Amino acid sequence: MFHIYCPYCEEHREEEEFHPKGQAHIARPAEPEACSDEEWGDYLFFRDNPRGIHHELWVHAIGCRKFFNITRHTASYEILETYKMGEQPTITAESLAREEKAGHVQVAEGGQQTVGASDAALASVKGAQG
Amino acid sequence: MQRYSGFGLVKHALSHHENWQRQWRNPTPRKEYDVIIIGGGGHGLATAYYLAKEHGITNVAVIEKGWLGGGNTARNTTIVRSNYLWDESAALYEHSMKLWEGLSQDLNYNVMFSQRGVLNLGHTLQDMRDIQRRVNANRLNGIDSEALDAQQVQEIVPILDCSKRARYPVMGASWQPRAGVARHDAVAWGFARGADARGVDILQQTEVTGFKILDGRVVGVHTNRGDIGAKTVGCVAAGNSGVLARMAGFRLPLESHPLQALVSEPLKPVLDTVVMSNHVHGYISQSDKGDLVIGAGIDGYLGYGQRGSYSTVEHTLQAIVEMFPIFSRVRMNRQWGGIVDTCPDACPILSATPVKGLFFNCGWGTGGFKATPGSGHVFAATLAKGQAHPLAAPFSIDRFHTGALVDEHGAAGVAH
Amino acid sequence: MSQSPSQPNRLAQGGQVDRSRTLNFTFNGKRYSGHAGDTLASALLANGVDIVNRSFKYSRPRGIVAAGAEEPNAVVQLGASEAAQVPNVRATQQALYDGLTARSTNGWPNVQRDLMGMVGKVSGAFMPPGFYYKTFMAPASLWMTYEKYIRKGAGLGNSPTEADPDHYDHMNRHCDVLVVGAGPAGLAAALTAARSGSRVILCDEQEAMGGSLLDSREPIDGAPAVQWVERTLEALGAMDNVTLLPRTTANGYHDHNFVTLHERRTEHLGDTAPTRDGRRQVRSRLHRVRARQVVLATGTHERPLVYANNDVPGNLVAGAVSTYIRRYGVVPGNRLVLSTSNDHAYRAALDWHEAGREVVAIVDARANPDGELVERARALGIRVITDSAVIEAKGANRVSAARVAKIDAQLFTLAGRVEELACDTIASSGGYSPVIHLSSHTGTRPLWRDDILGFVPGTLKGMTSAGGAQGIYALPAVIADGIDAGSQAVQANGQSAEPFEAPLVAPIREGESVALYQIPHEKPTLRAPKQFVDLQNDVSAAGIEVATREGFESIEHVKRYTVMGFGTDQGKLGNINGMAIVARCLRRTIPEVGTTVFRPNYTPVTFGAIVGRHCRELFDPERYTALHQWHVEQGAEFEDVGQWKRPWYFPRTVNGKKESMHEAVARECLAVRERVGILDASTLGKIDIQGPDAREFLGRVYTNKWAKLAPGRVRYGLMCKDDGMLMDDGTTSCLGENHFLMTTTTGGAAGVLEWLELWHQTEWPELDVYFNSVTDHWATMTVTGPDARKLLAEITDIDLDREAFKFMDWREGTVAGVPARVFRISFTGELSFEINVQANYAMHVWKTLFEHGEKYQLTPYGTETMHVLRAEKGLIIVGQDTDGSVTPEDLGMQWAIGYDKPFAWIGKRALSRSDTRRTDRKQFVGLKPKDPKVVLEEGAQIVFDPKQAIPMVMSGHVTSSYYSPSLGQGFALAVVKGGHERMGDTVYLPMVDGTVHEAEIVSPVFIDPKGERQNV
Amino acid sequence: MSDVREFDTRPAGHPSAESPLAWSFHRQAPPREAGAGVTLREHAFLGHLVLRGGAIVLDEAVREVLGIALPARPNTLALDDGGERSVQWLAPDEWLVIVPAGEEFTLESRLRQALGQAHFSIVNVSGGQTLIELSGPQAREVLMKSTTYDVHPQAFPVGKGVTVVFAKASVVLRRPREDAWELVVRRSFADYCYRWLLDAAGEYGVSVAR
Repeated sequence: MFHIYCPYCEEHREEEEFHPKGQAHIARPAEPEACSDEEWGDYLFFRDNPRGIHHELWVHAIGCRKFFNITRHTASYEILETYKMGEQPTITAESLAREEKAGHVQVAEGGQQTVGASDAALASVKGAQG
Repeated sequence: MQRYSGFGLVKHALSHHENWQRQWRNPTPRKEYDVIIIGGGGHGLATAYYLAKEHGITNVAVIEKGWLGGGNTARNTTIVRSNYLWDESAALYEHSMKLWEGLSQDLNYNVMFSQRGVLNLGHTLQDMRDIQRRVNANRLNGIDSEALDAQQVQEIVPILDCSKRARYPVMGASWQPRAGVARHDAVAWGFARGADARGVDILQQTEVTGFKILDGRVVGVHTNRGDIGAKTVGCVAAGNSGVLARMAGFRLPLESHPLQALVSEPLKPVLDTVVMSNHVHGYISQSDKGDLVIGAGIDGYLGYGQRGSYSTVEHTLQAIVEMFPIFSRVRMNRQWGGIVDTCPDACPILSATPVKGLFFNCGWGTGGFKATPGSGHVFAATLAKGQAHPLAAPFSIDRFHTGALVDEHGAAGVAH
Repeated sequence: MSQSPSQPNRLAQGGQVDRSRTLNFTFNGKRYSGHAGDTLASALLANGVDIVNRSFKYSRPRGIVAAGAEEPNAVVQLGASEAAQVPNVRATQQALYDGLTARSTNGWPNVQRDLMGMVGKVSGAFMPPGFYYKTFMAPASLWMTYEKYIRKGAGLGNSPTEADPDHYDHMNRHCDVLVVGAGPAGLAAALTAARSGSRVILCDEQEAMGGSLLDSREPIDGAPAVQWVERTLEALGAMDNVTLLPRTTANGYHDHNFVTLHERRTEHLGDTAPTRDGRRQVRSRLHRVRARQVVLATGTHERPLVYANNDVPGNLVAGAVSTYIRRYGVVPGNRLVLSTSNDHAYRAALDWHEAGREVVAIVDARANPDGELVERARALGIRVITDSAVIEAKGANRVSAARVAKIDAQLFTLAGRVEELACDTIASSGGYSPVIHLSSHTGTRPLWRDDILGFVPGTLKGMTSAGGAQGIYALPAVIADGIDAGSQAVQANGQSAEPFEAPLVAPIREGESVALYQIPHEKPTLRAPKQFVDLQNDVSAAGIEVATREGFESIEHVKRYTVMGFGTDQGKLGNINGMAIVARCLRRTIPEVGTTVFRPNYTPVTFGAIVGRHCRELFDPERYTALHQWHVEQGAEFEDVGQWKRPWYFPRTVNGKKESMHEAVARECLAVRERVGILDASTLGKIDIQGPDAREFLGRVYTNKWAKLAPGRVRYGLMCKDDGMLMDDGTTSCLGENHFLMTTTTGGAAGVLEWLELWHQTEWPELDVYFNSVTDHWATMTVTGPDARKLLAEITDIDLDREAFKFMDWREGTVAGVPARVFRISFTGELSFEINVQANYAMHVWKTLFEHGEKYQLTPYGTETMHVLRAEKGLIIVGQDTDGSVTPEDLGMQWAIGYDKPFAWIGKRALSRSDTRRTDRKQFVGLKPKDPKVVLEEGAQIVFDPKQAIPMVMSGHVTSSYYSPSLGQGFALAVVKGGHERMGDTVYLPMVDGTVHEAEIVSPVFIDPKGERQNV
Repeated sequence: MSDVREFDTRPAGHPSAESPLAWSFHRQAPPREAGAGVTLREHAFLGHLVLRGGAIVLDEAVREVLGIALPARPNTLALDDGGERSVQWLAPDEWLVIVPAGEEFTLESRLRQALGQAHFSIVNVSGGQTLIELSGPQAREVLMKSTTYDVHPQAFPVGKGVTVVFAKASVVLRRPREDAWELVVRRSFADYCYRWLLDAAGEYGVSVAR
């Protein structure tokens, strides 16, 4: 049960008030007609689906009705940040990898990163079996 | 392979069970195999079994990063049915159903396939239209399927509340008598034992860390136990398919979501069939051990944590108590989650990929368990021939570019 | 000490039961008495009841072994009446109340003389783990019969067969610090956090708070520990930032510190909730807690030793013996043998001795036990046998002797001859396992610690564990750790902690424990009498050994193959022992074998409590329109559409006979076609759209054109997803140049609003436009039929003239004196006016229409008639005639597609994909049955060749089908492959009963194809 | 915004009006218990307007027309001195204005005038929602049973207003003064919320004031 900080309401709210809406930052092609069937299919259906850091779109459905973005670890379920539409994340898999190189965070096997994560996160990144 | 029988059991009892053989070996990986299957769950083991049995290909490795049958095979609610709406999926699931019907004998391993029937309830006029449509399609596809009215439903499940009191009264149901449940772990173990006996190497605790790809063609895999070569690789890794596809350099139209389930404490027999409801949103059966096995909905976010949100469990139990008010005092023992790979059209992917020799069998969403033997059978043929089996052909990745989706959301609406 | 005559094992004094209050209860039909403060288990033991159950697989007699949540055997069926039945209640956790009625869950004809037990004795040998998988395969046809008998033998209690009379609810709570467990560590943590000003919740699963202090021998501040418990609880209770929840079990620990607590509010009072002040009480309550910090002070579970016949009644864990004596004043036997690996368990022998009964011997696995408790036992003259363990219990229905021998735990052999000690009770202790269940719910992997021979919780943000849960057992250290955990939690919240001064507790010197799990026997494990690991599931050491021999090496495999830990106790007593046996068999260490994963719930919770109030009438909201009362009073039948209750049809009673739906609908249809009818259309979604870019926005989300729609005009629009499939439809009216009113389908209202917001907020934030739902603000009444104008004219000031107020116009004025917007749109094909008024005045307008409508025989109609009328006009219903795989082109609605609009509207690109360009797509058509009496079945499949064999090639299906009173025949709408090019073709519909209907493909517009009737 | 059609939906005469709870009260006589722990009261037929637009633009107009500063902080509620008129933050670009019955149309017109050509919207939703007041010693307990939002006085002081989950509906929950809570409930969900409240308050005793 997530406890989600709504960047518009400026407070943590219960998961029941929110709906997940899939991967964030999926831009609709500017000129759909210029897309090949493959490009259009990619836009419609193909998503990153990482085990690790993921940027997702959520809506504060029972609340301010605003869409916003969450950076979340899909194995530990830790929310690393939330940010408004139109903004870019300050934490990404890449930024964490850089920090890891500098010795600030741990990196789990398989190239997925997690910051401040619990054993649980690391365990499930390493060992969990679908 | 040591054959199992009632007589054998007596013999073993007399020798204090000291002579049972291993059900599968713990082999050391060879350098090269004809076929590598990534994923030692039910589907992967079934693929290996049928490769050996039907196609004589026994130089096969099943690579499993944990313990065999430890993924969704161990975490599902064991429902087996084939009453799907569209021709393509109905054919695939019915193929599977036919294999289920002789599976215990074929494997010499009792998978406890119990054909106790599955009811899909209808609570609205549109539910009933959808049921009629699916039942009619099933029958013309040669699948046993009936549309029942509320009274007929009540006769099959006397403890179901079919009264008008209900918020969404039961109006009727579709009924597949041949459908039922099976003992999930036994399916994986039975296929593992059968495959092992035919020479397949099951490599547990072996994790694929990358693919060896030469000129667009797969030639093997990297693992934590060294490199293993093979010109044909089949990925059957359920909740990890997306991660594997990334390793091979492409994306799949999949999202991995938590799917939760729960069981009650064991009870004396009280429910003799499987009851599912899309509208009220829950499904339930009683295991042979006596637990009520209950399915919860899918959680809407990506999740590899094998757990989901508590509110999903609450909604599911609300649905169960709405349908079965007598269960209000029954107690929930355990809940857990699996990871399901869902496709945009709620149908699987059985397909070649941009990498030659590399095939994927994934995206079964919430419906994978029931397909286990059929999926393995069809995928084995696909790997053996290097091209899609006719039943697999409609489920290629291409459909997401052409738009030829097989939209089964109606039939798969409640996660099961 | 003497004993009470009616309760042979009850001490005359001691414990915390109230001997002045006698409570009567019935177990297995026999009447007994106990006292207030008893659990059912302590009362049964007080009465000398040995056998409480029969085991599930071998039907062996079983007694009580523990005193709390870890009890595997004493699982009973509770309840005096059918509706009040509760299956699978743990007697050790059920407070005794007067009139309690319970029975064993297994045993036939009864637990004392169980016939199945005979079968179990014989057939037990044939039931190795996994035996189901190895037999019952031949003949295949008999499996379902075998299964019936297997099912009969399984299961514990019975489900009630009547609906639950009780009520349950939820309470959402938020706190700074949640402390789970009110033993010494938990009390200390809670007091520290509370004194620091934090909002604190302290919960404890037992009837009374205090945990291990309730049966402690150790004084605190020089007085019995319970006094300190009372003082501390009093202090906590006096603070308004503290919530104390006794009888409340933390059952599930979920992400981001969300914890569910199950409070049993009345279960200690009766099998149904009593009333208070005439008001119904809640039987149990689930607290949904969001805690900033969680302190787990959950203590430990003692591990029993695994020796032969360790399941015979009279075998208990050592700590339970102390609990029964010290807390309940019950000595569960006369002659005790204690088998232990540690000092702490000596308490059981000391308590037994002090209760005036005989301690035959303490059998200690260690060579030189020398702790304070050991010395005290020796000083009392109790025989201590070292280097030894109980290897086997003798006795059938009750322990009669203990077989004791020197053992070599490392080599797993006996190291000396066997001595048989006559006794009736064997207590055992193999050490203590921290209760780590909750932390592992979150996915946190537990850590093995060799120094304490147990797993402790891993680390998790926002969680600390304290005391026994953290492997700290000495009381002074436990209290200090609790204070520390409380301080840490407060500080983690960014506040300063105010720890209190720890009370004085004299430390007890304890010697080192040894690792001890399964005890060796003279015979190898597979040949020795059964040594049980999981009592509830009849899993023995031999079973585990067989499993490992068969290749089940991972602990998860072993658990699943043997079903160890799958009981209602989730293996609280047995799991570590089981892992130790696997480790022994595979020559690995316990941490190498793996960790065990616990899942919610910690202890089982009734469905009712999880459901709370979301049941019966409150299962799901019923949404009503402003006219609902009128519909009810007119005897309408209702249809569920989403959460709305919509009138389905209005049956009349003619000559004392209520119309059937068919009759009512025929009458309603004709009334609309011939006179005038009225529909409550208030449930349609309505969205107010304002802003200079409103028009542009509409053009992007609808398939058709909106650039030129003038104020005062209305247009029908189709909304697709970007995959080209239709998702919703409705009319949108231009209210002002920058102001529109969109309508959606009833079911699609919320989704469409969110859809608009999604595109606005994520893709096109530069467009200046706002969307607001006005669905509930407006009530909508559709007046339709040839007399609609005449009727409406009587009560409106709007000019209804055909030219002044054209089809697809809207006008504003008053209706029945109420300001109204009237829309001239038609979903029936007849002259129609949709009247929108503020919902508070809807009933007035509706009733006024009926006052004036009487002379026109104004007829209310429901959704069924609406469906027939629109179908006669070939108008679709999204979700009925479409299913998410239908494009506007499939529907033949090219007229509503703006192919040349400048912006690539949502769904446009998808229409040119190869699959959407196919000419044999299923296309929307009408079907005219060859036999006019036939009404095709909705959902019937269509084939072109009826003679083909099954499986048939299906080419479409019927989406809507009705009898048309206007046409005097059945008609249908359908989707058919390539249907638009097949007009006039005959298709076939093979039915379940073998009949094959024939129908002709026709235009979907069956009535008034030119649209003249709505245009009059 | 010009080019928007203003429309006074309140009749000039006095045709009978029915509040969203009319059916609930009709179906079953509202309970009146002595010593009730919770009291409910419907404040029907008030004027409800939803304001959308930028805070700075709207603030000026609202101050000018209503004499109340637009609450700029999330989830806050501002009332006039008499407590009869209120403005509540719903979202960064959305506010709920509640005024005595009959004032809403004039208010809307005056706001529109004050706002001129700015981009904004005003929507009259007076028929679509009602206001239920909850008071009594156990009112907070009943709310804890109904909403996941923290209603502890520390987290929910007077002057706060939040859109929250309420059982299986959503409501706007506000705390205009120390001794009362207000629920702004959608018309079609009003009966459900009302029945939920009666059920949840049952153990404390409940009265409906009319």
